[in-house]
Amino acid sequence: AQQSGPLVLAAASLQESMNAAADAWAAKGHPRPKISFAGSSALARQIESGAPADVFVSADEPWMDEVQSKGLLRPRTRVSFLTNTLVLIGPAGKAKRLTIRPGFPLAAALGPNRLAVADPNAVPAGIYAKQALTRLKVWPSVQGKLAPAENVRAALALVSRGAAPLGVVYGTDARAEPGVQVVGTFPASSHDPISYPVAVLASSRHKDAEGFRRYLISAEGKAVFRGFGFGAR
Amino acid sequence: MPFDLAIALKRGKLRLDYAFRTEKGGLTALFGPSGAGKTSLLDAIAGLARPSAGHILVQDTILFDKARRIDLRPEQRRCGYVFQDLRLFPHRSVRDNLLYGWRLAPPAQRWMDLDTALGFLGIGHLLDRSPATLSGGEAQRVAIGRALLSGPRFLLMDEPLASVDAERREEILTVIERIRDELALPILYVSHDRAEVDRLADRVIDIPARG
Amino acid sequence: MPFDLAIALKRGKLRLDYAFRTEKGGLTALFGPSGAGKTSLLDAIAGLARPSAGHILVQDTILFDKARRIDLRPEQRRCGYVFQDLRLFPHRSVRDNLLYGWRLAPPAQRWMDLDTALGFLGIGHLLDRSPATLSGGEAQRVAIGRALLSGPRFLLMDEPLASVDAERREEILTVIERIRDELALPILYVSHDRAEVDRLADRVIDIPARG
Amino acid sequence: MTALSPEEWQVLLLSLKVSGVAMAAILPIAFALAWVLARWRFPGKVLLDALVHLPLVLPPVVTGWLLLIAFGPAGPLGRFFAEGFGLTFIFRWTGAALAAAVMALPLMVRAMRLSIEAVDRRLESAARSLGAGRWRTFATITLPLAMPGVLAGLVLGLARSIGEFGATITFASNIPGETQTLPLAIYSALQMPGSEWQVTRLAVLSILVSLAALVASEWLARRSGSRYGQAGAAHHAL
Amino acid sequence: MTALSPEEWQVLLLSLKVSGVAMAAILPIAFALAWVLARWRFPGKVLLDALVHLPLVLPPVVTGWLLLIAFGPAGPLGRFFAEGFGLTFIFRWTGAALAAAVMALPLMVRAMRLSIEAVDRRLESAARSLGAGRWRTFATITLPLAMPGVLAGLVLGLARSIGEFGATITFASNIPGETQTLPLAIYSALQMPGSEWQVTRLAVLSILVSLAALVASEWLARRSGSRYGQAGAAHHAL
Ligand SMILES: Nc1ncnc2c1ncn2[C@@H]1O[C@H](COP(=O)(O)OP(=O)(O)OP(=O)(O)O)[C@@H](O)[C@H]1O
Ligand SMILES: Nc1ncnc2c1ncn2[C@@H]1O[C@H](COP(=O)(O)OP(=O)(O)OP(=O)(O)O)[C@@H](O)[C@H]1O
Ligand SMILES: [Mg+2]
Ligand SMILES: [Mg+2]
Repeated sequence: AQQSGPLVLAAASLQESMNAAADAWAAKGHPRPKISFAGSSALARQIESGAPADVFVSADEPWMDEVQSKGLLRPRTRVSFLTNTLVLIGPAGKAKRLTIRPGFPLAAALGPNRLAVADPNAVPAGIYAKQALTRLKVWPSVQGKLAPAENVRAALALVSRGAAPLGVVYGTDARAEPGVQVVGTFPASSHDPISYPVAVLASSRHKDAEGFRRYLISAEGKAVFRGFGFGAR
Repeated sequence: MPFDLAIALKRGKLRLDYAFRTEKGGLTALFGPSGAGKTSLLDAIAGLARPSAGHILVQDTILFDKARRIDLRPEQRRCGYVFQDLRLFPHRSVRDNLLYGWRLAPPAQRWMDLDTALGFLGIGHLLDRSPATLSGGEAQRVAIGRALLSGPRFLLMDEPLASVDAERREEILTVIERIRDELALPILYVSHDRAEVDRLADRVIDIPARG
Repeated sequence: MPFDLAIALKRGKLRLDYAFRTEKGGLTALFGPSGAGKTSLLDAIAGLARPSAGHILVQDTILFDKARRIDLRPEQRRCGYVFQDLRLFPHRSVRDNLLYGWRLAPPAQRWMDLDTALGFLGIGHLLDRSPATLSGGEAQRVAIGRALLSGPRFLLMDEPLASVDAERREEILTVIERIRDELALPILYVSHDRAEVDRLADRVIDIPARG
Repeated sequence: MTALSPEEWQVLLLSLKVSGVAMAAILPIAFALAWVLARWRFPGKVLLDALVHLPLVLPPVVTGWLLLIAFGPAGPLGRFFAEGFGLTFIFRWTGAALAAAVMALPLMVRAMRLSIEAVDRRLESAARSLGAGRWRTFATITLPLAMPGVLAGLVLGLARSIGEFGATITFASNIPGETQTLPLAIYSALQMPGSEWQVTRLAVLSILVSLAALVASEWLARRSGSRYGQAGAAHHAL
Repeated sequence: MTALSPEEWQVLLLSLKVSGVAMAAILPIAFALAWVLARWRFPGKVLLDALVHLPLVLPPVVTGWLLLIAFGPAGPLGRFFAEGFGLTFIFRWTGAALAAAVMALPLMVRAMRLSIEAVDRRLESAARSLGAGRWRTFATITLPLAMPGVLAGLVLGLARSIGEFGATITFASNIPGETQTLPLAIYSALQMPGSEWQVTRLAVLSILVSLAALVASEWLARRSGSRYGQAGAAHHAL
């Protein structure tokens, strides 16, 4: 079994970048990790149920906290190694730039339409969006004009398909989708830091688990993610 | 002419031909061995099987004429068909079975009422029962009643008394004779019982065995 | 004793009682008006309806005895039942219908083979057909053949000739007589045809009307 | 279990509205499709059959995505309904109903088709010869005889529509009070750590709704006597 | 459409394996449940019925979560199967098959129940009196007569299992080569912007698989002559 790589449970929004990192790691002569991409909540519940995995990469801190509080992480392996930005997007070629500052006229820009976001009560990207809009004092005016989507990629699709004229997504998503363009970037001070923690699981017996984690948080690993628009800590 | 027909009919690989006329009203018996095509003929007259050629006239009304492209729908033919396999509606009570055609017929066309039918058929006590609980003879009498109550212009009866006991049979035969004589309704009657046929029939058509 | 029974049976709200013995072999006719309970009795003997009390013996074998808690399953009773409603298996060919019981019976119990049955029933040309395409009389003859071929110890025949034509009826009656005499199989036979009953029956049991 | 919160009431009532409207709208379409598949013979029948099964085969998210393309503001059907009937779907409860209806369709069609195919057509011809036209024959004979399948289809469809998630959230979004049905509320709750109690309450609500539907359908089945065939056979019990 | 890539082959074959095993394992269970619901009368029957419908009513994610609790390494059933049969489900293709089977169950039970209820029990008693025991009667009469429902149940179940996503990703996760079936591969592709072509290819694959299942079932239905009832009625066509 040690011939195959460690099993990595990774947030779905890391799909491309994590695959690229795994490829790069494999190119160095290691067995390629097997990666399961799903929502952080589903992955965390699988870990809690005792599923035999090696590394967990979450899209937000609370689910990593949850897993850690149950004693399921190998001590001192948790590191928040990536950051992201929050941006306002519109359909490519059609959107006008908006300067994002306190009280900016978001509701007016939406008109009768809705603002695509990830679920602001549940999904990390939505929670950040709600924080930012609240701090910028535009939340009350757009609260009733939201189109909460299953996840941030679905919010992206709503904008690129023309179902919503504007949306709030991560910078990495906006950059990867040619159908949308960035209208404005939310100041980092308007929301909690967007960070992606990684940790090795307490139950992991795979010899490469720690090695892969170290690779991810190494300068070389972070460079791969930077190539996809992530920030690195 | 009560019946005037000449048709060809396909049944599986079989081709059945029929041609006869009956000169005046009354009851015409169809007599012939099992499998000769008696039921098939009644189906064709009722509009439930489509002949490949020919014509069917009943009392000078054209029900079917291949050449003239006439093919009345079954519900327009107004036949009272007592099916060999009865075909009671299993989801309806005996009462609703009996009144199914009666309710659909314009009042002027009805010539029998429910009480009369219940009387000579002896099924008054079965009205609220489901057909699935009837005995063989009971079901058969309900099927006869249903056909008569629909106010038909002519009757097609396919062994209507097959499992009816002798006493009841007598009563029903009497009523059929009255229908034949008083209402002058043309009747096509299939039976294997020579005595029955001799008693009722003004004319006997022989349907020969095939194949 | 061929038949020795005394039972009570519930049918809906009706309670039916039967009690008779037949002294020696041969054919016993059940005679009675429609709805009297002839089919119900055959069902009880076949094990398809459970009496609320009493006993059923056929040729000194106990098929049912309430007091002694004996209730043979239908498949253990070895009756050849020609159902009033035929009950041919619609998903099987005529051949498979005929051979259904034949194949299940141990060879020693079979007393008729397919060719013999096809001969006197006149259904050899129907073997590959589906029951749904048979005429009324054809289906009835298949039902008779299926019951005889299953190698039964006794026969229950519920109006087996109801829609069979006169000529064929004669042939089948001759065979039934032979079965009665040569094989000495007890037969319970329901018919509304007095002539048939007079010719065949060693004894007639009257089932009176009820309700 | 304590009383429902106002939010839970809102979710429950919306779910009932969405499922109810979806069933009412799709029932005749499902029956017509079942009829065509059961009774007609035509080239390409297997394709129609496959098309009906599509929402079952594709992941719900893809179905939602296809709905977005077809019924979105820019989609051909979206435009047709908006211009013709002033009816828009996206981000509205009508969209949630549309998604629920489409997802329930294959289940309903199959059950109904099964029952229509089982109807003895000789009974229909008996009705015809007694003077009933095609439509009356349909209404008085075929439909009642096919009722077990219609009821089974309704129960399956309703259960499916109560549980519909993927296509709804993709197409109609997860807007509280507008498109947030029970499964969407459950999903939102599931995304947050420590929400098990809330999830359980909502799941129990879903179960109760469909239990009610089941009981109602059994009652209807008994009342419409749709098991008449067994009534007579009951005394043949072995 | 160009030839399939090795990854697509892997996903396709895995999907076929998962669905095939799921159907084989659940078919007898579904039939037994359909039988009990159609033929038996007992207190709490509605509850059993409701239980069978559960995977339809609950959002798939919740079903997946319940499977995780029951069949996970710490769950009671998970332990039972691990200790008794050396069978584990989580993160394994067997788990994907389990999820697919559970999600398909309600559809299969309903279709089969409908057909079992439609079987004329008088034919069963005819078989009994011809010497067939209960089992032989079942195998030669009841089962063939209920075949349309069995086939419909299989088609519905197979289609549902081919399309199963939510419960699978929640319970068995999304591991390429182990639990990444077609819908999960579609999900993964949807996570990457600009992947429409890839999504389309995978969706078309799903559709082709179930189209093949449909055609096979129609062929089986015709071969098993399960529409015998209509054969005789064909000449009554109006
Ligand atoms: N679908 C079919 N395929 C092949 N043959 C058929 C089909 N339908 C009917 N037949 C045959 O057509 C012939 C005529 O059948 P029909 O029912 O008209 O006979 P019948 O004269 O009414 O006989 P019976 O007195 O036994 O009722 C029969 O030999 C029957 O087997
Ligand atoms: N489930 C039921 N509910 C009520 N009554 C029933 C039920 N089943 C049968 N019966 C009645 O029981 C009586 C006996 O029926 P059975 O079929 O034994 O009559 P039969 O003597 O065979 O009559 P036939 O000569 O007409 O076939 C009939 O009056 C019938 O209506
Ligand atoms: Mg006939
Ligand atoms: Mg009887």
